[in-house]
Amino acid sequence: MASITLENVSKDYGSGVVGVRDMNLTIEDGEFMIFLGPSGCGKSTTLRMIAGLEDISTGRLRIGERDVTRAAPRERNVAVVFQSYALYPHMSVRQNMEFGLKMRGMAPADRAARIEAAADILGLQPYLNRRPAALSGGQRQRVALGRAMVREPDVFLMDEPLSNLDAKLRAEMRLELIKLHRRLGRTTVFVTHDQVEAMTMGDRICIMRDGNLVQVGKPLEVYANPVDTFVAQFLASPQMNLVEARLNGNAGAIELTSDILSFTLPRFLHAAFAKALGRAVIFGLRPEDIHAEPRPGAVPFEASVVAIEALGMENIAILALDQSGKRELSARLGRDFSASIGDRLTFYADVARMHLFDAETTRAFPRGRME
Amino acid sequence: MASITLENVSKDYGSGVVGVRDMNLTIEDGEFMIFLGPSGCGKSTTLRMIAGLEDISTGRLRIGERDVTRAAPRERNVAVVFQSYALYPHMSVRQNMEFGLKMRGMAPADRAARIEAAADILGLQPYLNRRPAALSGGQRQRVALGRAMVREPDVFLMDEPLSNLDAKLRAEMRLELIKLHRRLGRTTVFVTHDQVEAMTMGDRICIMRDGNLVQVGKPLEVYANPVDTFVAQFLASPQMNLVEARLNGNAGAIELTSDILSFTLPRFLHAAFAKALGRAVIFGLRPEDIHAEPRPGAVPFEASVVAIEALGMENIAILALDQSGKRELSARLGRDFSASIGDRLTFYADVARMHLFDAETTRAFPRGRME
Amino acid sequence: MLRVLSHLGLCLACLIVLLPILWVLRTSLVPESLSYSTSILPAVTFENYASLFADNRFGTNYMNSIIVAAGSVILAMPLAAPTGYAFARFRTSGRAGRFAVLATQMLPPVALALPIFMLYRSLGLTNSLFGLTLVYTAINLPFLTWILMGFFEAVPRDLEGAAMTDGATAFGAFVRVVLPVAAPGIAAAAVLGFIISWNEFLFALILGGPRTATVPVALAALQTSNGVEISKVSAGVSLAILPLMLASRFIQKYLVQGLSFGSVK
Amino acid sequence: MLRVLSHLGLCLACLIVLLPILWVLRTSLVPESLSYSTSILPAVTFENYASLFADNRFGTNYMNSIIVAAGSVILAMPLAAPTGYAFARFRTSGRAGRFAVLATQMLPPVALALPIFMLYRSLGLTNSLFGLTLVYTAINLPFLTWILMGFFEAVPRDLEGAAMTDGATAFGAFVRVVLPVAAPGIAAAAVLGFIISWNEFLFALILGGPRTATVPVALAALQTSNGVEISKVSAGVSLAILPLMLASRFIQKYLVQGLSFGSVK
Repeated sequence: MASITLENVSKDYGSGVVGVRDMNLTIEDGEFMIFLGPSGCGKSTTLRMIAGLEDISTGRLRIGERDVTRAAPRERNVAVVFQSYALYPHMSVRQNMEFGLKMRGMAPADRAARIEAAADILGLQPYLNRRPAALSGGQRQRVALGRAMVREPDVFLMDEPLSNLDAKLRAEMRLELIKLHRRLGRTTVFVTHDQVEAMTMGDRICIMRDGNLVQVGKPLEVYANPVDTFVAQFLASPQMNLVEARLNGNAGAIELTSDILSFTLPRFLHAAFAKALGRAVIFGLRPEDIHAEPRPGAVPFEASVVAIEALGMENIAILALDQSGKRELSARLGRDFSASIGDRLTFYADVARMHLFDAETTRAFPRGRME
Repeated sequence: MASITLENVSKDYGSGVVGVRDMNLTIEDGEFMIFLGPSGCGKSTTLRMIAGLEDISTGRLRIGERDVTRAAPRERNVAVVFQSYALYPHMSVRQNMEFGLKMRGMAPADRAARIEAAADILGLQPYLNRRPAALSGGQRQRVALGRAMVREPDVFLMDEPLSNLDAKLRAEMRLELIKLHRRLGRTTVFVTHDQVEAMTMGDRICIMRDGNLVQVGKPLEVYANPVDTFVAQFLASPQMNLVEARLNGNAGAIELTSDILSFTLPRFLHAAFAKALGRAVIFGLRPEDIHAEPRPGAVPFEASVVAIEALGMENIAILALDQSGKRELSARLGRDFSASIGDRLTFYADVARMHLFDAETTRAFPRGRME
Repeated sequence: MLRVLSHLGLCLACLIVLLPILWVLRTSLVPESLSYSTSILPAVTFENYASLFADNRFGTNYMNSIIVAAGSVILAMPLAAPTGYAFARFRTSGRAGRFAVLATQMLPPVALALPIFMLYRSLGLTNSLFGLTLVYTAINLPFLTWILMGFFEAVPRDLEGAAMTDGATAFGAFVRVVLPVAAPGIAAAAVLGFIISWNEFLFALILGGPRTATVPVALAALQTSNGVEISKVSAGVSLAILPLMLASRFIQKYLVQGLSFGSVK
Repeated sequence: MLRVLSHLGLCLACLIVLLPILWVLRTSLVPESLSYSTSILPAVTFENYASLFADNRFGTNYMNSIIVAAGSVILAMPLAAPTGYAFARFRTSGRAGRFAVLATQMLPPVALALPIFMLYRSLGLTNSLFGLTLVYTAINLPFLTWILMGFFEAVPRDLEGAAMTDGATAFGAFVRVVLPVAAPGIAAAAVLGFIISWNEFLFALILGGPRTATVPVALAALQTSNGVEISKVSAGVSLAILPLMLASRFIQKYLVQGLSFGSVK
C-alpha cells in the first residue's frame, strides 16, 4: 500500500554535477530501509526527492500506487525527521506536533488525543508547553520524532536523525526507533553514514556511492557477500583487509599467492572462485577472521605488532607483514590478547571466510552463503 | 618542559552558568591526553582556556614552567586543530601553513623547508597551491594538521578533529595521529566524545561531566575501574549493565541478591566489597561478560531474547529478565550466536568481573586490579 | 589599571558622541533668551514645546510624519518580505550580486523628483499624504528587501521542508514558519524603513503643501526666512528623535521573547 | 504551459519595472524637439550629452560627485569595519538591539543641515568638497556598520582563533584573516555607501557652491527656473546611473573569485 518505487530516478544539478544517477529501487510496504554511504554519495538527496523537497530530474517515483514524481511534499503524506530536527522555534512542543494536524484540518479534540498518545510513548508529557530552545538535544530529537508520528504518515523519512546525539543517547534511540517501527509498522527510510545503525536497524541496506546504488540487501547478507571492495570496506570498522594476489593452479588444487600470504584454497571454495584462475585478484579477509590462536583450517603467518588499539572489550592489533611496515593488516583479537609493540608473532588467517575481488573492476567473485 | 598544569581552573559565564568547575590536572610533557565527555561537559571550554581563546575566570594555568593564565594565545606556543578545521579560505594550502611561521618572523627558506617536510609526511604535496574550498573533507583535515605541525608548537590542542570525517577516514586518521604523536613526541590534548578514540589514542583519559573532572587515568585502568556509574556507562558501547541489588552475609560468604540475579560473591572479591555489606548497591556487569555458553565461575540465569543487533562481526543481544520486559541487559555475544526473538535461554554471567557501586552516591567500591 | 583607564576613555568618547544631541535637548528646555548661554541648565521651561504646537501647528506635522512613515512601511513590507525571501532562497549570483540588482533601483531621488511631481499633479496626488506615502514606499523597497534578505538567510531551510511535508504550501511555509521566525529581523527592517521615511525632506517639500507638511519640512521652515528660532528647532529635533527611541524599545520587546533558531542542539 | 505563461508574466513585470529607466535612456538619445514624441526611437543623437558637458559644466559636477562619494566611502570604511566587527563579535543585546543603537545615529538630515552649515561657515568648510565628504562620511557610518556587521557575523569565529594561536594579535587576526574573508561584503557595503553619497541632495545644495555642485544639484538646476530641459535631464540621469552599474560589475569581480568560507566539509 505504501511501498516506495523509484524508477530510473536521477538528480542532475546541471553543469555536469549529478547528485543521483538512474536509481531503481523498491521499498516494500512496512519495510525499514537504510540508505548508507559516505558524505556526498546522494543518500540524502534521494531521501529529499522522496519527500518532494528536491525536484526529480528524470525518472518516476511512486508511493503506493500513486505516481508522485511531480507532487508537492504536502500531497505525499510523508513525514521527515531532519538531522537538524527543524523544530519550529516559535512554537511550543505541543504546537510543533499540532502544526501538521492543523494543516490537514483535523478537529481540535482529535489533535489533542494524538498528541497525548505520542507524548506518552516518547515521554514528552512534561515538556509539552516548552519551546524547543528550552530542551536538551535528546528531547528535541524526541519532539522531532513525535511531530512525525502524530501525523500517522504513510512513510517516515529520517535523515541521519541520530547524528547530533552523543554515543549513549544514540544507542538508546537506536533501540527505541526499532521498537517504534515494530509498533507502527510504517514504511521507513533511514539515511545514515554509521555502519552500526545500518547493520542493526534496517530490514535492508541500500549502499550508495557517488550517486550510484551499489548494493541492496539484508544487512548480514551484504556483510557476508559485499559486491565490491567499496562495500567490503565501508560496512565494517575496522575495515576488511585487502591484499593484491593471484590465483594459480587447476580445478584440483587452487593456490593463492601474494607478497605476504600464500595458501591452498579450501576445497569448498573451488567452485566459486574457479573463474578467477590465473587472474590478478584482491584477497579480502575481515579483521575478526585473523586469530592469535591456531584453529582448524586457519593458515599461520608471521607478523610484527605495529600497534594495539585496546578497546577494553577487545583489542584491535595492527600487524605489519614485511619489514618496511607498508603492508598492514588489522586483526580483531580477544580482550585477553597482549603483546608488546614490535613483537613478531604467529597469527592464523581463517581463509575459509575469505573474500575474492577482481583486481581490475574491484567486483567480488560471489562466494555464496558463508559457511 | 611543556607539561600543562591546571590549578583550580574555573570558567564562570556569569549568572550562574558554570562551564568548568575548579579543575586540577597535570598533563605531562609529551603525553597524549584525551578529554572525554558528553556535549556541554566543559571539555572544549577547557581546551580553549589552555589555548587562550577563552578567559580563565579563576585559577592558574601553567605551560611548562611559565604561568600563562593571562597570556595571549600567541604567547603560549600552542597549536589548535579545530573541529571545523578553520582553514583560511582566502589562502592556498601553502599559505595556510606558512601563516603561523610568517607571523613568528621565520625566514622564507626555513618556512619552505618546514612546509615541504610536513607536506611530505601528510601527503599534501599535490595540493599545496589549492584553496581549501577545492579540497575534500579528509584533505582539509590534513591541512589543518599540517598547519599545526609546521609551527612545531610545545602543545597540540585538538578539538574533536575527526568528528567531521566518515567512519573509514576517521579510523585511518586515528592511526595516523597516533603515529604522528609518536614521531613528534609533543604534549597533546585531544577532545572527543567518541569512546573508541578515547580508548585507543591517549596515554590517559580525563573524563568530564557538567564542568567537573570525574576521573583521570590510563584508558584500560579507567575501563577496568570506573569511579562511578557515569564513567562505567559512558566509556563503552553498549553500556555496562546496572542492576539494583543488596549485599548480605558475613566475611565468610557474601551473597548478592537482586530481583533478577542472586549469587555468592567469588572469594577474591570479599575483601574489596566487604564494606558494602548490608547496603543498597548497584551491581554492574559489562555486556562482554555475559556469555551464551557455560564457563568456569559464571553464574547461569534465564532470560528472553528481546532483540538481536547483528553487527556481522558480533551480535549484541538485548535480554529481558522478567516478564514485563522492563529489566533489560545487553550481552555482547560471538558472531555465531543465533536465536529467535522471544526465545528463553540460559546465559552465563561472569561475576568475577563484576563492578559494585553505592546506590546512593553512584560511586564505585574499588575492586582493585582486574584478574 | 589599564582597564580602568581604557573604560574612562570609552566613556569620554561616548560623551563626545552624545554631546550634540544632549545639547539640543538642553536648549529645547531652556527659555529662548538663554539659548546661547554657556551654563548647562540655567532654567527649565516647556514653553518652547507649547509654542511649537500652538503657533506652528507642529501637531499636524507630527501626525503627518507618523502617517507617511508608518504607512510606507506598512505598504512596503508585504512586497519587501517575499522579495527578500526569494532573494535569500534562490541564491542566484551570490549576496553581492543580488545587492547589485537592488542598487540599480536606488536612483538619485532628485532625478525622480520632477517626473513624480508632474505625474502626481496630473493624478491629483500632490498635497496628499497618500501620494507621499507611495513615494516613500518605493524608496524603502530596495533597502528593506536587502535587510530582510539577510534575516531570511539565517532561517534554516529545513524549517520550510518540515512545514511543507507537514502539509503547508510553499507560501504557507513562508507565512506560518519563516515570517514568525524572522520576526525580530522584520521589526528591525521596519524601524529602518520608518527612519528613512521619517527623515526624508526633498519629496516632502516638493509634493507637500501646508496641510501635508511633515516634521523635516516644519524643521526647515523654522530655520529660514525670519531667522532661526533655535529654541523651537531644538524642541522639534528632540521630538523628531522620539519615535526612533520608541522604535528601538519596540524591537527590544521582540528580543526579550528570546527567539533563537535553536533547532539543533 | 503554466510554466510558459508564468514566465511570460514575469518578463512583462520586468519590462514594466525597467520601462521608466529605458525611456529616460531613449529620451537622452533623441533630439530635443522629438523628446515628447511617442515613437520609440525617432532619431539618435549624442548632442544632449555634448551640450550637457559644454554648456552646463556637467564634467565638473560629475568629478565632484565621484570625489565626495568615493571619498566618503574611503573615510567611513576604516571606522565602519572595526565597529561592525565589534558589534558582530560581542553580541550584546542581539542583532535588533544593535540596530537600535545605530538607529539613534540616524537623525533627520534636515535637522543637522543648519548646525552643520553654521559650523562649516566658521570653519571655512562650506563650498569645499572635503567638507561635503565629511558630512557624507557621517551619514554613511551607521549604514555601513550595519551592513558589515552582517557579513562579519558570517565569518566563523574559529578562523580568528586559528590566526591568534598562529601568532596574530586580535587586531592582526581581524586585518589578516577576517577582513579578506569578508571582502565581498565590504565591496557590497562600499557600493551602498557610494550610492547614498552619490544620490544625496540636501547637503550638496546647502554646503556647496557653483564650483562644488554635485550631480544631483546639477540635475535639479536643469529642472528649475527656465523650464525643464528634458533631453539634458535624461542624459544627466543616464550618466548618474552609470557608476551604479559599474559598481555592480566591480562587485561581480569579487564573486568570481568564489570566496566561500568552506572550511568545514
